[in-house]
Amino acid sequence: MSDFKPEELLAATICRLVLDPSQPVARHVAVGAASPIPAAACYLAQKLGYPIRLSLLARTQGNPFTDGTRELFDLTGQGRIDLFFLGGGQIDGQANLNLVGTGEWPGRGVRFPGSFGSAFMYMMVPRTILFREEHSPRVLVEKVDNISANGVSEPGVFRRGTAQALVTGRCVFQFHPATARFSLASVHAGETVASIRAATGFSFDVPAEVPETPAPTAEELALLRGAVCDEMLETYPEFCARVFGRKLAA
Amino acid sequence: MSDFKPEELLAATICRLVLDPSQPVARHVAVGAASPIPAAACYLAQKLGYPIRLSLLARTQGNPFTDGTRELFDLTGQGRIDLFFLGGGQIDGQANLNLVGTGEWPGRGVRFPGSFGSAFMYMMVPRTILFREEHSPRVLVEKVDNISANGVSEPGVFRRGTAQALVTGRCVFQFHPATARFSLASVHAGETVASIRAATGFSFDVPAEVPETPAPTAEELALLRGAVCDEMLETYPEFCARVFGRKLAA
Amino acid sequence: MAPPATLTQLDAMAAQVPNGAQIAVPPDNSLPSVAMAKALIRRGVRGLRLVGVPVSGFATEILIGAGCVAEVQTSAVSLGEAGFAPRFSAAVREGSIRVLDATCPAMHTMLQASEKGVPFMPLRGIIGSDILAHRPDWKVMNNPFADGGDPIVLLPALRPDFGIFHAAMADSRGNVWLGRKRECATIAHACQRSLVTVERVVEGDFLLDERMASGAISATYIDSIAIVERGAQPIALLDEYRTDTAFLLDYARMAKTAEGFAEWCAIHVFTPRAAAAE
Amino acid sequence: MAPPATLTQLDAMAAQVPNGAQIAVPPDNSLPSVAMAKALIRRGVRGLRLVGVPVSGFATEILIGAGCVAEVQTSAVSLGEAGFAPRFSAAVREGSIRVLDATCPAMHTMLQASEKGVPFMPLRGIIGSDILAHRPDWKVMNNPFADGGDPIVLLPALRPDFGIFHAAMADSRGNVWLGRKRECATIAHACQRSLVTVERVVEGDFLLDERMASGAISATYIDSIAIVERGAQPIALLDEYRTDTAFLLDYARMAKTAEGFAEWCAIHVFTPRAAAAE
Repeated sequence: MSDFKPEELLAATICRLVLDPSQPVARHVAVGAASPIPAAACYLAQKLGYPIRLSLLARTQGNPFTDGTRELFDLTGQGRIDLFFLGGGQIDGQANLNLVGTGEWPGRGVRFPGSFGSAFMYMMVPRTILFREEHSPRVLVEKVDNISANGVSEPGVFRRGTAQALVTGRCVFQFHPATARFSLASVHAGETVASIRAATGFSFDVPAEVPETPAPTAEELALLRGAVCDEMLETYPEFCARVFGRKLAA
Repeated sequence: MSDFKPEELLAATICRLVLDPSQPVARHVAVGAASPIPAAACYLAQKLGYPIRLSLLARTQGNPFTDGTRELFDLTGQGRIDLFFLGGGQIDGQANLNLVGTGEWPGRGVRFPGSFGSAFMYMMVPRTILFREEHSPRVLVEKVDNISANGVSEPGVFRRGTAQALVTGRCVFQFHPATARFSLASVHAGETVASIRAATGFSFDVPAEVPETPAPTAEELALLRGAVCDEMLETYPEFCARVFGRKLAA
Repeated sequence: MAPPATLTQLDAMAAQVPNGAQIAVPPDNSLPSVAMAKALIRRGVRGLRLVGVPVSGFATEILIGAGCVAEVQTSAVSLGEAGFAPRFSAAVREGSIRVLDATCPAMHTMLQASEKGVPFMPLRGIIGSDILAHRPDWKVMNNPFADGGDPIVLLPALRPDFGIFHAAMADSRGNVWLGRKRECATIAHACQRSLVTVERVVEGDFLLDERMASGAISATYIDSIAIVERGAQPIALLDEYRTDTAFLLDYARMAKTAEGFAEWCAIHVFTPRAAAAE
Repeated sequence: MAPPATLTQLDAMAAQVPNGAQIAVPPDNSLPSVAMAKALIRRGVRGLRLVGVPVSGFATEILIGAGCVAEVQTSAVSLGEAGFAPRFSAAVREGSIRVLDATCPAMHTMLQASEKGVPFMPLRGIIGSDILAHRPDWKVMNNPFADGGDPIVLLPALRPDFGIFHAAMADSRGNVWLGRKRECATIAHACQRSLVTVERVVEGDFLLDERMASGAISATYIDSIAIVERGAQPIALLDEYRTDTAFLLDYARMAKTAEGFAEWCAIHVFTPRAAAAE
């Protein structure tokens, strides 16, 4: 059970969410800069045989876009991106994201880098998987100080989708847009409903039965450490060295 | 006096209008497809030493645009094109242009190719020189059957400029946007006010004195036949053969 | 060499286009797929709604002549140096096609609105032109950023069913390359599906090459590719071959009458030789 | 070789930028001119209003650190793998700069509006974000093409005084080439003047070469060019050199304090060696 790294569990977990058969099919997935675990999850889905087109914004060589950085947003506007990943310095119980900063606008407490494309992407992709490794009351708050991108929209506002789930270092939450609330979907090994409650600043629903997040299978681990790592080595050298113990040939 | 072709007179005449010191300076001039005489006029201005940037839409090699065919219109929208040339199947006394066709919309009489960019360009460039070799009541009408591009706009409608002049095979008219009327500026050799009146379907103003359109100077003719023709040979081979008697080396 | 997964045959590509489809086509200075126009004529498609980006040329003209077209939305239809488009002119005179006249930047803008995923985009100019009076689908509103007044035209997003054009080449990944003819990229971005003929398929990935990437369109947008050598002919292809003006003048002469056009078609579209050459 | 008429020296180019100018700058994945940022610091310019297209990176960070900046309009300021931008964060904390937060496609859209010469453009999304609440210059209206309702954001055209970026090369005509980094083309189109540093000047005319034209920006838009080898460094230049992450990490460590930043500047901006290398 401890024969895998936390990052490998997270990648395998996100991969299953990407492939969730109850969701609209993800044919084209975009992964933002600085997101090696979601990238690994998507490569894993590809290596498992699912024909997913993957656009990695972090790739400098072979960046998929030829119309400048606006092409990702145009592509999304056209409805051609089915799934995207977002995180946040703060995430609240209604799935609002704060990438701007704490305290008074525009982040007079702790300033984060900024909202990037979140205020557009979150509303324009059919599915968003929220991902943040740190699971603490500091990050998962009852109400974000500032809303970069809102979890649900007023009726009548054009929106293609919402968060599907929130994956953290401790658990998986499912998001329910009708009630604008999270429910606990699974807890990673070693966590309990109580430990999640203690680490979470927002209230969430808990079903009668909360399963443990399934460990990566042997096949998934082999693919992650082999074919997936091969794909990621150039773009995420530090991640591959740390998690898979592999270094780019000089 | 007859040592030059009509096309050479027209090119020299248009060149003087381009360089007219009473007009805002033309730093960047665009010339549409199928306009060898305006192109010759602009090259002549360049060869006379005026630093005019010339964007020839007809050039396939070295087409100045790298953002597709929309770049000319974007460039014009930005205010970077100072002068453009337009013609029309019909041109009327208010400088309205009909490039669509005669009879009922969209040209159930004689259909012309269409309006191209005229409905935008005419309003978005500070200066337009109208040019049509055929000067007859069929072309120069009191009122066009259909308006592709209007000569003047209602107050409050964004417009950067209007026609500066209309050059034909018989004369030069100046346009007065305040009254939306043409006045006769000069007549080409062999024409009179009466002959112009007879050939023109619209009414226009006639000053007390109407000069003859000046003939091209020896310098202008030498440049047209030499350096200007050199520039145009590749793009307008038939025009250069017919007017300058020069052929592109095979 | 691994061929791109989207590689198919020309006739199979033409078979994907149903009657009544709306199709964006570049003009004669920007890589029309004349081969695909001929394949559509052979297939006998009917009721096409063609979109000129921003004007229309030879491909549109022969599709009209062959009776494949119900509607043309464009800023002009012209054969360039070969003059007016005779079958288009005849069809307008007879009222056998619907013409939605526009102006060049409006055609670009309507596609750019689809490219950005917005329902409309504004454009300057046009106010006072009869084009506007005949486009009830275009709106005028006062610029909300002005202090009042300042009417401006709003154009609806146009999202054709298909974009059809010719490119110099495709690579193993199904990316296509057409250099500076970037209106074809806008076509590919704006249309629901893109069908592309190419001169050849080359090994590699244009997106990995900084020199090639800027003139490439990602396979994301390209649904089918068919190899047709000289697939733009008689129209020029970049610096690879020139427009065959003599051919166009000959066409314009023959196509003055419906009978002459039918004869031209029999020779250049329907003979086994003409079809096999594609 | 004939040098382009617009060729000048870096310091002469920096001298063209007055205090208070609004300047569009690409981010660290798209050819910022770090050399020009350093030249502006040496020149002691003040009150700059920087525009991140669509986000801001190292060039913006050091200009803020050196006290050259009054306002940043951007979707984010980040040093990528080197983390938060320390002088930017400090300036926000101290309230010494005005931050106009946006979201990436909004930055692109505002420049595209200027590129097209329209006063505004619509954009989906954003409604419900606090970004909108803090942008009184952005408007919401109901989509006039819907049957009612359907609110949509309208963004005003943004036309900065200067676009400043680095390109791989310029040609004899003053065209510049930067491959797929086409947001720099939008910057050049949208800004009133463009000042560009390049690695080198090559003979010829990119616009005559189909392979080069699509990655080129016409000299029409380029007001000044200065040759600065490795002018994007420590940021990457296409396939020519990579981002120097160790350098950035070292910077981020030193720039945690104002004193550390001043020390970094003394070494990397103000020493004769650093200046001469440009």
